[in-house]
Amino acid sequence: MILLQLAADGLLLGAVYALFSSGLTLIWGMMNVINFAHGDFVMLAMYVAFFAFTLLKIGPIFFVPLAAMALFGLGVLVYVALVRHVMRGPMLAQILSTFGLALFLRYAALWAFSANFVSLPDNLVGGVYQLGGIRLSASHLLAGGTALVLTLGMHLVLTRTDLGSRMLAVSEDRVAASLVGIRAERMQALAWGLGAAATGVAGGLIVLFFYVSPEVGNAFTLLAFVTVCLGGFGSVPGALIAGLLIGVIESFSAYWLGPATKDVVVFALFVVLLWVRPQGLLGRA
Amino acid sequence: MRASLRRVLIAIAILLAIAPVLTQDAFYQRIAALVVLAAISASAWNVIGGYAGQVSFGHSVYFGIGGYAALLAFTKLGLPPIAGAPLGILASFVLSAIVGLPSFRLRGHYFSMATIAIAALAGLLVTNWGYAGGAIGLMGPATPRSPADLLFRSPLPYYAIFLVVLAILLVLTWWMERSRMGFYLRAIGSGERAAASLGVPIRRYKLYALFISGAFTALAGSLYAVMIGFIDPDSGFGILVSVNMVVMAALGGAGTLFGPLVGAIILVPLEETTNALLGGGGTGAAYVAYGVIIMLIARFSPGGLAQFLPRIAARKSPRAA
Amino acid sequence: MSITRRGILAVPALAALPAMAEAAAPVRIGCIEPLTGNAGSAGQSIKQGITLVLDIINTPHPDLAPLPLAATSGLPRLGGAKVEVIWADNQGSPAVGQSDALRLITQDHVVALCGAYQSSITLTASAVAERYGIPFVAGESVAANLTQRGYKWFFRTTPYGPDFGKLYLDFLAYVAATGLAVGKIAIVHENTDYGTSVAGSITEAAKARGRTIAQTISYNANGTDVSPQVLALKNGKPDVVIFVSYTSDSILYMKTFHTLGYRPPIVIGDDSGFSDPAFPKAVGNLAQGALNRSAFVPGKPDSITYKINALFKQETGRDLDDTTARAMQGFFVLCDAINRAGATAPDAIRAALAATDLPASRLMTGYKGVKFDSSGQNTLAYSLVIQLQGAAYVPVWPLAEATAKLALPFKGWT
Amino acid sequence: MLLEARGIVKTFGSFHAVDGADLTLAENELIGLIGPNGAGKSTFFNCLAGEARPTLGKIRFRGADVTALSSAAHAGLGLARTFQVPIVFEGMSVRENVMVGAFLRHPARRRAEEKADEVLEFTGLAAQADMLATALGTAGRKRLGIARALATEPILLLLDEALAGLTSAEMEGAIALVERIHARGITLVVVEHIMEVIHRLTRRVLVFNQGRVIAEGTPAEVTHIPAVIEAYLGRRAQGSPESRAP
Amino acid sequence: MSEALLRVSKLAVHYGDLVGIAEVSFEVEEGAVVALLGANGAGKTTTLNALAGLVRASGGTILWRGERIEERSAHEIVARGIALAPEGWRLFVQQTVEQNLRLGATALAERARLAPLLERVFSLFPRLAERRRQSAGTLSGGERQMLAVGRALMSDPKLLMLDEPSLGLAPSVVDTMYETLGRLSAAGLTLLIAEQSMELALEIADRATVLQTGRTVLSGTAREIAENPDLHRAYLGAAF
Repeated sequence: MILLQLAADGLLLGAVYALFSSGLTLIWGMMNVINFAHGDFVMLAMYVAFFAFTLLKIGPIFFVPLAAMALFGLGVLVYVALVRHVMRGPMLAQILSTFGLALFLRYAALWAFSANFVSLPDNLVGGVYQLGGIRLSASHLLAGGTALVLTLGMHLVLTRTDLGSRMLAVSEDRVAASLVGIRAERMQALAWGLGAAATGVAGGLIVLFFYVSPEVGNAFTLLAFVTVCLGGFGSVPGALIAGLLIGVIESFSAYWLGPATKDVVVFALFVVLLWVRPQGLLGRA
Repeated sequence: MRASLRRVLIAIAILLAIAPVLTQDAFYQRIAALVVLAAISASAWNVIGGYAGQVSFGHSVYFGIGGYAALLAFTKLGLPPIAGAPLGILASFVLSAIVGLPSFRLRGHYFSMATIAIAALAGLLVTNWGYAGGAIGLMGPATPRSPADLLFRSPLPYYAIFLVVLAILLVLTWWMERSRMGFYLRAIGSGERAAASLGVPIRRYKLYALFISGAFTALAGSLYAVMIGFIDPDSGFGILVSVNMVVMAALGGAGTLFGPLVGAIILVPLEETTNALLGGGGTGAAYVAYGVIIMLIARFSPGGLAQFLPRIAARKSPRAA
Repeated sequence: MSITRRGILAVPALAALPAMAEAAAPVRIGCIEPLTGNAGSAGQSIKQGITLVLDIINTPHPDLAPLPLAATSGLPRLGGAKVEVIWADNQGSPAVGQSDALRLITQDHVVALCGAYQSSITLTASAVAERYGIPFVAGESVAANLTQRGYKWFFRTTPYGPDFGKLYLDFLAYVAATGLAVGKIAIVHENTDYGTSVAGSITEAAKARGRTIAQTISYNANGTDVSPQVLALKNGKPDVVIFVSYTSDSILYMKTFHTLGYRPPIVIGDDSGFSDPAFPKAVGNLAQGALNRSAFVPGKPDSITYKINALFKQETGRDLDDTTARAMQGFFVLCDAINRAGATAPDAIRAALAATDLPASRLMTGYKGVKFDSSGQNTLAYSLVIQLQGAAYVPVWPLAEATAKLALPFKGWT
Repeated sequence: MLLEARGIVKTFGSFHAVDGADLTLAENELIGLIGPNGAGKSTFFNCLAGEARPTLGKIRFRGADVTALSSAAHAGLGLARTFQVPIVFEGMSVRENVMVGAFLRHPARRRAEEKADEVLEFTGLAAQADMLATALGTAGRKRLGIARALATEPILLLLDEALAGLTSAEMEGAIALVERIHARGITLVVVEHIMEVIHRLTRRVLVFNQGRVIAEGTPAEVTHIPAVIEAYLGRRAQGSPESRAP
Repeated sequence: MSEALLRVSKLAVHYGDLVGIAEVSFEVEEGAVVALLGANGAGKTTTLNALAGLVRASGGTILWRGERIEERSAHEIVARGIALAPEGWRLFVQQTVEQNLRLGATALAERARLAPLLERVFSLFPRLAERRRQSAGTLSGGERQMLAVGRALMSDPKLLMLDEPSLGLAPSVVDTMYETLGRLSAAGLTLLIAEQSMELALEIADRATVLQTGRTVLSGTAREIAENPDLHRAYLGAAF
């Protein structure tokens, strides 16, 4: 029973990892640009959701989409103002630019919102559900479930709609894409927007059960990198599988080996996988 | 053109050497010492990250190893901390061989990711390693037992020691830059395929570069631990430790002899003074400015500040037919 | 431990400080706190607290009369000189903390230092103070090694690790006497220096009494899920769970207890996260009966502590937490010593600090007094056991200080 | 025999880029490798240079099996190459670029520099020696590619479209350079699109089509072989064109 | 004669300082089939890429139905009715056949016409209809060529440009492809075909232009070109 409980917890959390990582993988896969500010995008989304609740008194049904929209705007802005100019430059410049962005966002948030930890009231999405012997909190269920649905949704949008097909076309072959009339720049801006929006949703969901502070993004950036590498750059289903896998691995290794070592297990697996199969689980060679 | 450029930079270096002596102010002397310390690790990073073009984000591993070696030598063996430095360097060689070889097969972002992950892993392992103080870290000698403990009230002796190490590293780099090794590394960084076609044994030279780079980074870590008197997983293995090396080198110009030093000369005082002026307000304004500056550099001068110099040189040269 | 020789680097204290030139020139004290970074929240709160203390010292507050320097304006024995604080952000880095200390001493010519929240930074910053012969008062750092260095210029007012271990074991002995089982103790601690060192101190205190800790769980505080830890506890069935946790993780534990339907009989939180005002606000309804240690409780409406808390709340909208209160207490002690020294020469201040003997009645925290041993540790530092009952914590032990009755076992939620 | 490649096959997935090609080279030969786009010339060339490992087949250089050796090892044995799109080492001067090659035989800087200067003189780049290599034009870059390869003191030099994209004046200079290299006793394999160049430079050409050598002979001979004309001009090329009436 | 649909005058393209084409001039009249001939590296692909807006012309003009388009970008040109089936096909191999075709219709203003256009492609190339759900990466060479042409047709172009449609294909596949091109031409579509395989191109073409090292060296009707003795020189060099 404990094993089932561990698996269930791991999967729910893993779904959230998958959602914010799929935002990163979209950007990364399409443009080969690493976004070091990704965790800080999550942080901003959490603040948007938090203030939407405290100032506008709106619940998750409204603040999650609001966070998504806000982050969509941010993503497009970052692309247009910064990334567009550095993406063809040396790799070091790309790294510097998003690293500078991360610092800027984190400390602008500190300036604006102070260093205090804030959180939404616990009873916002309250209650505990019992399935067989497994007990799951409503907020985790909502977050995990929504994340799962949205990650799958994103995969469907990419593979089943004209828009998604155009975005994939740009990432596959920019020249051929422009030949059939696709505006590559727009698609890339859109990819940043959508990637950031997915992150926005993830932030809006995480805030249901986790604290917000300007530093909170730190933990997410590295996790998203691992998830994306593991899943294969640019692969949304890869990010989903990797996210769930990491959630479950963390859950079990925390139980068996001690919670302090769960990250050791994740990183060690990651390094070895990178050495052995750099293209990730579902990536192409 | 380039020779006169070098002369100017050497003049700057000499100025740097005597600058702290000109001020009686210990705080400015300390900033000078920190500049040189940062320049050591950034210049060390530059050997593999700049010249050979392998953007490592995991050099904190070497820094941490050096720092821990120094303070383990003190806490476990009762030696002066600096006596641990050779052990740190030795450990850095072993690590380079174990970690470098498999990682060198990876290109571009994949290599960077692998180095980040390895550094994160090392940090976690040390955090959980009770013998080395775990999360609490290790403390240096509280009061000097002998001059060998290198505990000074004035920052000047540290400055002098760091400057000697930096000078050794820069002379080594300068010599390397002019020797076969330097040519090979730059060729590798510029295009591995073309380099291989000219008979450059790529992995071997990457490994040599990592040996030098790692050893000096470890030495910088030891010196840091000696001066600060404390090391913990975060100050030794934290990702910011790596990032600082990269940012300084990139700012001044990665793959140039004095680029990392220039980066350190700009960034360390910038950090220290913004913290002195704005830090007390606690608004994070210093970092906001820092972030904006980095973004601007990346956007408008992707090759670092040194980029401007050869640009001018190139513009003045006649074009070949 | 005796005051050691200061060795080859000892220098005469800086003689002529500007503060001496004019009688009423302000007295400058340097405060190094984490104003940004991971611990920014705590550092900012301490800054607000000490700013309040400054106001109490610099302007007359007759209603707070028992507190040193409250009734008067400024430092009477220095001609009513005002106290001024130069703030420095340690950014969570030991190296930055050291730069801060040096800058405050050599540039700002402060007469004393206080801070620096994180024990690691207190360690490196106080080393600079030691080399320069400037007094350093730590009001909030609890790592045991700070006062084991043989430093001459370092003083600590707060109780530290071993004190906590002793407190918990004394308390558990009392609980055992009431008939509840306390045989199996589990410690759950976050794995940075705070959690590791406090957990170590508790384990050692237990060992000193011939007891063992049944289960120790170390975890990373910035994880988003703690269910594996809770499941491991559920499996281990301890009688007592002691948490050494930060805010977000403390809240997660209480939520996860609820989710997984687990109620250990006795839950003790070691200050930090459990003391954050956000904790009762977020999970007060899930953590009923949780115990905590604190050196500060607002107390009855006309008490000094109550009034100070009211002033703090007026400024910040929050109740005063234990960490901030301990930092404020340290600052009070430092200012009192400077006043008693009647001079700002470091030697004089050091001598006054060493001679400090404040009774409990003149403190804003629940210490039994302030009196330093030769290592600089306050031998009278003390904490209370408090319990979350309803919306707030109330002192429940030792019985002499209790305002409410201890209610066990841990109820959690209804 | 200097170089002998037997039954070289290189597949990418199910695609046979090279499908059983043979080549033998005698000392101091200068041969051309021609064929339409996608004929497999480049892949075959990469196999010879050690950059791609053949799926099947064997390559012997001066009697030693070099099939599985790296491209760096090929260079060490005296088998150098140039690239169709020249890769110059950024941030280095023209001389420094050439020195990278020269260091292979001359580890000491001074000797490498002398060697580089000699090669620069030989290739007509001496005047640009101190320029940043990135400032060179296309012709200069191609010439630099040749100079760098020459600095490794090769026995056999593989030139990959060293003349494509040059103006006619530049081309004359390049042809003269190739002839001078040959005159030094270096064996050359030249991949080239421009038939005029092939006609002028080579005595023997191999014609590639669909991964195989379909013809071999003097340039004049092969251009009369129907299979070659077909490969180049299309099927039934010698038949009467039946264009649609306008 | 009416005004030409497309008029290319003195077109030049440079890649950095590498000469792509130096001076290319020709005309394409409405409904005609024009062959662009020349050896490897003569500049055929560069010419087509410049017409499609993939590379920027560094000199000369391109007049399309009286409008200068040499400054236009690719998506604007395809919207004006010029489509290119590029060299090497450049399919989106990770997507299905149908997705590739739908992508071809990106520039189509009236989405309602997508379905009939798709039907037209499927009736021209029944093989594609059979494999519409298959990923383009699994197609054979001939099928890829069909898909490349089909994708270009999905934008409902006035002018279809093909870059080496016979390259690397089996003879029977080439025959089918050219048959289909003939049908498209008969239906009124204007075609510009770059071919190395002169014979094939001249079979279908009305007019032809021969390029050599980036310049137009011959222009005329297909018959004139086929019978011109200079043609072999352009391909196989001076020895003839």
